[in-house]
Amino acid sequence: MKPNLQVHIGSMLMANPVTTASGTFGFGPEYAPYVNIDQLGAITVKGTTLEPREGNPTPRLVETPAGILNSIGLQNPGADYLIEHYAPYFRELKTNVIVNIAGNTVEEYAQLAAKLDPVQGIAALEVNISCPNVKKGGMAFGSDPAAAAEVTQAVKNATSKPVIVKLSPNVSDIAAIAREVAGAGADALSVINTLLGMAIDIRQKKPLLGNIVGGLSGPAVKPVAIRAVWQVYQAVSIPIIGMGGIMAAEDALEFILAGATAVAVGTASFTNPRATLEVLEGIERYLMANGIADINQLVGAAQP
Amino acid sequence: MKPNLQVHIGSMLMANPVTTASGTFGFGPEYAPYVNIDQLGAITVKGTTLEPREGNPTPRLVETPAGILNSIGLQNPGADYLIEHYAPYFRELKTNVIVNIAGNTVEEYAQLAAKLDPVQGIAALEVNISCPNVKKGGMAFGSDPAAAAEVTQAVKNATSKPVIVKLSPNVSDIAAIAREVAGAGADALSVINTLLGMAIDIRQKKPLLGNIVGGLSGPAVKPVAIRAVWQVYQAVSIPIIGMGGIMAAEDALEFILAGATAVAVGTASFTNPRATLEVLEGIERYLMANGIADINQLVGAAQP
Amino acid sequence: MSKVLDAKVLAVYQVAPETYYMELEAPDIARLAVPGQFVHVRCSETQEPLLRRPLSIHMVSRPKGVLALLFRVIGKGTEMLAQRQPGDLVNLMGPLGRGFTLPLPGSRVAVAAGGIGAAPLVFLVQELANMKCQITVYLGAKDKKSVLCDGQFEQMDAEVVIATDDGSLGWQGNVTDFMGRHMDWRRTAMTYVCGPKPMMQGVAALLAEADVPGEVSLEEHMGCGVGACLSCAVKISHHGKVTNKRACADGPVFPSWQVVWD
Amino acid sequence: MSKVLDAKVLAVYQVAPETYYMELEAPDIARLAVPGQFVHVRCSETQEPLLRRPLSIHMVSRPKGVLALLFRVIGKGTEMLAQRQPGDLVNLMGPLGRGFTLPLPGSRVAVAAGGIGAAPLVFLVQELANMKCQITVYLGAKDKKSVLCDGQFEQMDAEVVIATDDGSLGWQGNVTDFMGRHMDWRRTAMTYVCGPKPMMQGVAALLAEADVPGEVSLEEHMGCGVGACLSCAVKISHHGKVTNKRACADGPVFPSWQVVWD
Ligand SMILES: Cc1cc2nc3c(=O)[nH]c(=O)nc-3n(C[C@H](O)[C@H](O)[C@H](O)COP(=O)(O)OP(=O)(O)OC[C@H]3O[C@@H](n4cnc5c(N)ncnc54)[C@H](O)[C@@H]3O)c2cc1C
Ligand SMILES: Cc1cc2nc3c(=O)[nH]c(=O)nc-3n(C[C@H](O)[C@H](O)[C@H](O)COP(=O)(O)OP(=O)(O)OC[C@H]3O[C@@H](n4cnc5c(N)ncnc54)[C@H](O)[C@@H]3O)c2cc1C
Ligand SMILES: Cc1cc2nc3c(=O)[nH]c(=O)nc-3n(C[C@H](O)[C@H](O)[C@H](O)COP(=O)(O)O)c2cc1C
Ligand SMILES: Cc1cc2nc3c(=O)[nH]c(=O)nc-3n(C[C@H](O)[C@H](O)[C@H](O)COP(=O)(O)O)c2cc1C
Ligand code: FES
Ligand code: FES
Repeated sequence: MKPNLQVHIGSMLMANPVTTASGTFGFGPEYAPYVNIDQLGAITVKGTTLEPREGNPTPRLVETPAGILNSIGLQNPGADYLIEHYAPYFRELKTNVIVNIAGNTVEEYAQLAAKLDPVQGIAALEVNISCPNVKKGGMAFGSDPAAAAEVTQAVKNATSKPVIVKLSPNVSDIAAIAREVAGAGADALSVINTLLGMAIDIRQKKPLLGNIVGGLSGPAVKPVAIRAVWQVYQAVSIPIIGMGGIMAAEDALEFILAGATAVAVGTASFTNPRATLEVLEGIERYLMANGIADINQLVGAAQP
Repeated sequence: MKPNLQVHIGSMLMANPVTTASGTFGFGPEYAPYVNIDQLGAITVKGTTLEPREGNPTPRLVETPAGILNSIGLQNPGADYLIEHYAPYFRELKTNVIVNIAGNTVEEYAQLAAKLDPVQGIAALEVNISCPNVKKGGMAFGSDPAAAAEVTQAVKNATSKPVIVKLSPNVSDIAAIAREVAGAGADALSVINTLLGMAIDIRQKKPLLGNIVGGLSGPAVKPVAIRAVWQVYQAVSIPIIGMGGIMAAEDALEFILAGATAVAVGTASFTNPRATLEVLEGIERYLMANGIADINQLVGAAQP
Repeated sequence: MSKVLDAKVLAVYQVAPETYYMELEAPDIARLAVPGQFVHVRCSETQEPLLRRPLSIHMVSRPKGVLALLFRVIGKGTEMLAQRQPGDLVNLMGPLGRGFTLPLPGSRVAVAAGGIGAAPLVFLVQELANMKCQITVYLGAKDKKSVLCDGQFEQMDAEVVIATDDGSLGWQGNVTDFMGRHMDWRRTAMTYVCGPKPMMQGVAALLAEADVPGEVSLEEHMGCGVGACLSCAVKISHHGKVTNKRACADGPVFPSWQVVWD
Repeated sequence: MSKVLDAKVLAVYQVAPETYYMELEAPDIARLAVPGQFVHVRCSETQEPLLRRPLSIHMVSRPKGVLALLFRVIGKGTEMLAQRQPGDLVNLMGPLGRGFTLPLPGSRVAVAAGGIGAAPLVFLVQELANMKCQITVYLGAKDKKSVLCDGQFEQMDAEVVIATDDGSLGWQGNVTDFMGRHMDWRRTAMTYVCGPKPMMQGVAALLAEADVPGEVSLEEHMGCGVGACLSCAVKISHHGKVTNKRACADGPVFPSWQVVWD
C-alpha cells in the first residue's frame, strides 16, 4: 500500500513533504528539463523584493569543503515583474508555489505581502529574515527576537496566505527567535537559512567573494540545521520546513525525525538536478520498507 | 633565506605560529610517534577542570560531511592529576604548553587559574567559554558578553600567565563578545570552538550521539571560522589564534590572511597524524615562494 | 532540451601540458548541441567536489553520438576528471547555454582563441566549415608545446595564424596585438573570441573601434548551470542599460559590444 | 612504536558476502604487531570520508613484511577500501592498541568468534599455535556462506566448532548458547572473544559465572586512534571503580570481567 505523504503547512496542503529551497531553483522552469515540478509538494522560488535588485558583485559563488558560499545578494526582478511574468506560470502548475520575500524595512515586508496577497497561483509566503547577503534588513531582523516578531506580525496583517518565517542559524538562541515569531502569528517556520561564512584567496590575498562574506549551504551545514530543527521543534508547535544540506532521502529523513513536517532541497540540485524528486522517491521507499502508513507519524519521532 | 616564523601571543613567544587545537591532541605524548612536538610553536592540551570528569555517554563521535561531531563532554583527569603527571613532561618540552581550562562557575575558572599559575611548564592558559558539550558553564559564558567578560577578568586576576579566551561561533555577534573579552584584559583570543550540531540515526530513529548534541569541527566549518576571525580582527587589536577545519597549509594561510597571528590544527590530526608539522612546513614554503621575510607581515593582509 | 545522463568515456588522453582530450558517448547531447554551448560535468562520484564543472563542447560527431571535451587541469575537479578511464561513466548535464550566432553561409570570419579558449572554437569551426565560410583562426598560446588544435583547424581548411608569448612557434606576442596590427576588419563579417579575459577584452576593444560585430564566450563561477541560482552574473549593457545576465543561460556567448568589462 | 605509512596493496579479494581480504606490504607494522592490535586506515585519498577506519590486524607474515586485513563492507569507508586495486597505496597508522594477553605455552584455550569478529582471532591463533596451545575455536555466523576463516583455523591445528543461525553449517544456534551448554570451563586456561556486542556480553557472562579469565575486543567509534581525543570511551570497572578507558589506547582488548556492559 502506498503510504500517505500529504502534509499541512498552515492551511497549505502539500501532496508530499518536498519543496525547493529559495534561490536554488529559480522560478521553476529552469529545472523543468530534469524534473516534473508538479510531482513536488511545492516549489519555493527566489527571494523577491518590492523593487528589482541587481545583487552583489561577482564572484558570487565559492566552493568549500562539502559546501558552497554564495553571495547573490537577492538579485531579483521585483514583485511587479513576478506578478506579471511568473504568476501566470505558477497558476498553471498543479503544485504549490511559495514566494520568498525580503525587504529593508518592516513596512517593505508588509507592502510586499499586501501586493502578493491577491495574486492567484501563490500558495504561501516565506518571509526571509535571515539573508546574510544584504546590508540592511535580512539577517538583522532574524537575529533580534523583537524585530523578528514585528516583521512577522506586519506580514500576517497584510496577507491571508499562510506565512512561513525563515530563520537564521547565525544566532545565539534560535529557539527564542522561533518562540517570538510563532507568538507573532507565523503559520510555519523554515529552518535554516545559510551560515555566515567567507573564504580567502591565498594567491591574491583577498576574499574570494565579491561581497567578502557569503552564506554557507550544502552538506557541510546539515549537522547545524538538524540541531536547529530539533531545538525549534521543542520550542514551538507550528510546523517546520527543514533544510540545510539535504542531498538524499536519508538526509531528509533526519530532518523529519528531528521535527520537520516538510523539507526543502537546495544546493543538492546543483550537484544533481533530479535531487528533489530522488529525495521524494527515497522518502516513500523508506516509509514502505518500514511499514509506516503516514509520513506525519515520523515527524519528530526521534524526539524524546 | 629562511623567513621569520616567530609570533607573539601576549607575552608568550612561539617559534612558529602552529599549535594544536585543545582536545584533539591529548596531552602531547599520544602523537609523539608521528611528530616531533618540539617543532611546533606550542601544543594546546585537553580541556582541564578542577575536579576529574568522566564526560558524556557514547557514542561521542559521529562523522558528518567534511566534518565530525563530538560530544566528549570534557572528560579529563582534573587539575591535580595534570599538575602531578603531565607538568613534569611539559617542563621537558622545548615548546610552549597551553592548558585549556573550563569550569561551571566564574569562581571555578578563577580557582583553576590560580592553581595552575605557579606551575612551571605551562606557558599560557586558554579559557574555554565555548564548550557546547557541557550542561553548565561552557558555552553559556561564551554567548553572553557580560559573563564572558566576567570570566576573563576573574582568570586574569588569578594568574600572571598569558590568558587566551576561546570564543564560540554559536552567537549572533562574535565581534561584540570579542570586544568585551578584550576589554576585560584577555591577552589573545582563540577563534573558533565547535559549532553546535547533531545527527540522527534514521534506522533507530534517535540521535546518533549519546549526548544528543555535539560540536561540529573539521573542514566543513572552515568558512564560518574564517569569517569569525575576519570579524574579530576588525573588532579588537589583541592577537588571534585561528582554528576550525585547518587540514593543510593553504587553510592555515587563509586564517592568517584573515587576521590570525597563530593557528591551531585540530580534527586534521585524526585524518593525518602529521598534519600539524605538514601545515608548518607548507606555511614556510609559501613564505619563501612569495618572498615574505616575516610571517607577521601576512597577518590580516587580506583585510581592507 | 537539456538532459542529465551518465556518459561512457570512450577515450581520454593528454594532448598538451596539463591539457586533456576526452571523448564521451552521449548521443542525446551530441544531437542537440550547437557550437558555444557547454556541458555541466560531475567530476567525481562522491561529494568532493560538490559542484559540477562547466566545460565547453569541444567537438561532436552526431552520427557516432560522440561528444568531446578539451580541458585544462586547474584544480580538484579537472584533476579528478582527467583520471577517468575508458569505460568509466561521467555524469553530464547538457547541452546548456546560448551558443555562437552563425553567419551567412560563405562569409569571411575570424576566430580568435587564447589558450584553452580553443576548446569550443573547434566545434564552431566545424560548423563554419560546413557552411563554406572562409575562416582565419588566430591562435594564441604560451609556447609551442601549448598550442592547441592547430592541426584540427587546418584540417577543416581554416587559415591558422599562431602567436606564442615566447615566439617558439609563429608570431611572437599575443593574439590581440597581432590582430590589432594585421586585421582587415572591413572584410570580416563576424569575429568569434574565446580566451582569457584580458584577451577577450582586448579583441572586443578592437571590434568596437572598427565597429564590426563579434561574439565572446564568458566565464564565471557557476552553481546550477541552468539559470536558477544567479551565481554566474555578467554585466551586459543593452540599450544603454547595464543589467546582470546569467553566463549559463543567457550566455556564455554574448555580443562583444554588450559586455561591460571591469 | 606506531608508524604512519603508505602501504602497497598486494592482493584484495572477496571471501564471503560483503567480506574482503586485503594484503598489504607494511614491514614496519608487521614487525611490531601483536594479536589484537589494529591499524587505523585511510580509506580514500580525498576528505570523504574524513576519518580513518580502525581494522584489526588479521594476519601478519613478518618474513614477508606483509599484513592482512579482513573486513566487512558496512558503509562508505569500507566500500571505498574494497575498491582498491593491487598496486594502490593505502595509508595506515599502526600497530595500535593493546592486544591479547598470551597464556602459558601449551595451555588449553578457547577462542570465540562471531561474524567478522574472526578477523583478529586468526592472528591470535597463529601465535597460540606457535606456543603449542591446545586451541578450540567456536565460530559463529549467520549462515554457511558467511562462515569465516574456518579453513585457516583448521590448518593451524585448532579444533573448530561451527554454529550458524540457520543451521546451514554445524550446530544451529549461536556460539554463546553452544558454549553455555558444552564448555568445560575448568579445563580452559583462557578464553578470547571477538564478535557482536551481545555475543561478547553473553560469553563474558558465562566466564563470570564460571569464574574463569577471558578477554574481549571492544569496538567504539574512533577519532584519533591513539588515545588523544577520548571519543572511544568504554566503561571499565577496576577495583570496584568504574572509569572510562580508551578503546584505542587502553584496549581494544580488555579482561572480560572488567567490562561494564550497558
Ligand atoms: C561556460 C564555460 C565553459 C568552459 N569551458 C572550458 C573548457 O572547454 N575547457 C577548460 O579547460 N575549461 C573550461 N572552462 C573553465 C572550467 O570550468 C574551469 O577550469 C573548471 O571549472 C576548474 O575546475 P577545477 O575544479 O579544476 O578548479 P578549481 O579552481 O578547484 O575550481 C573551484 C571552483 O571554481 C570554479 N572555476 C574555477 N575556474 C573557473 C573558470 N575559469 N570558469 C568558471 N568557473 C571556474 C569551478 O567550477 C569550481 O566551482 C569553462 C568555463 C565556463 C564558465
Ligand atoms: C579496534 C577495532 C577493530 C576493528 N576491526 C575490524 C575488522 O577487522 N574487520 C571489520 O570488518 N571491522 C572491524 N571493525 C569495525 C570497523 O571499524 C567498522 O566496520 C568500520 O569503521 C565501518 O566503516 P564504514 O565507513 O564502512 O561504515 P560507516 O557506518 O559509514 O562508518 C561511519 C563511522 O562510524 C564508525 N563505525 C561504524 N561501525 C563501527 C564499528 N563497528 N566500530 C567502530 N566504529 C564504527 C566508522 O569508523 C565511521 O567513523 C573494528 C573496529 C574497531 C573499533
Ligand atoms: C545560491 C543560493 C541562493 C539563495 N537565495 C536565497 C533567497 O533568495 N532567499 C532565501 O530565503 N534563502 C536563499 N538561499 C538559502 C536556501 O534557501 C537554503 O536555506 C540554504 O541554502 C540551505 O539549504 P541547502 O543546504 O539545501 O542549500 C539561497 C541559497 C543558495 C545556495
Ligand atoms: C574530539 C574533540 C575534542 C575537543 N575538546 C575540546 C576541549 O576540551 N576544549 C576546547 O576548548 N575545545 C575542544 N575542541 C574544539 C577544538 O579545540 C577546536 O576548537 C575545533 O575542533 C575546531 O578546530 P578543527 O576543525 O581544526 O578541529 C575539541 C574538538 C574535538 C574534535
Ligand atoms: S550558474 Fe546558476 S544561474 Fe548561472
Ligand atoms: S579514538 Fe581518540 S582516544 Fe580513542
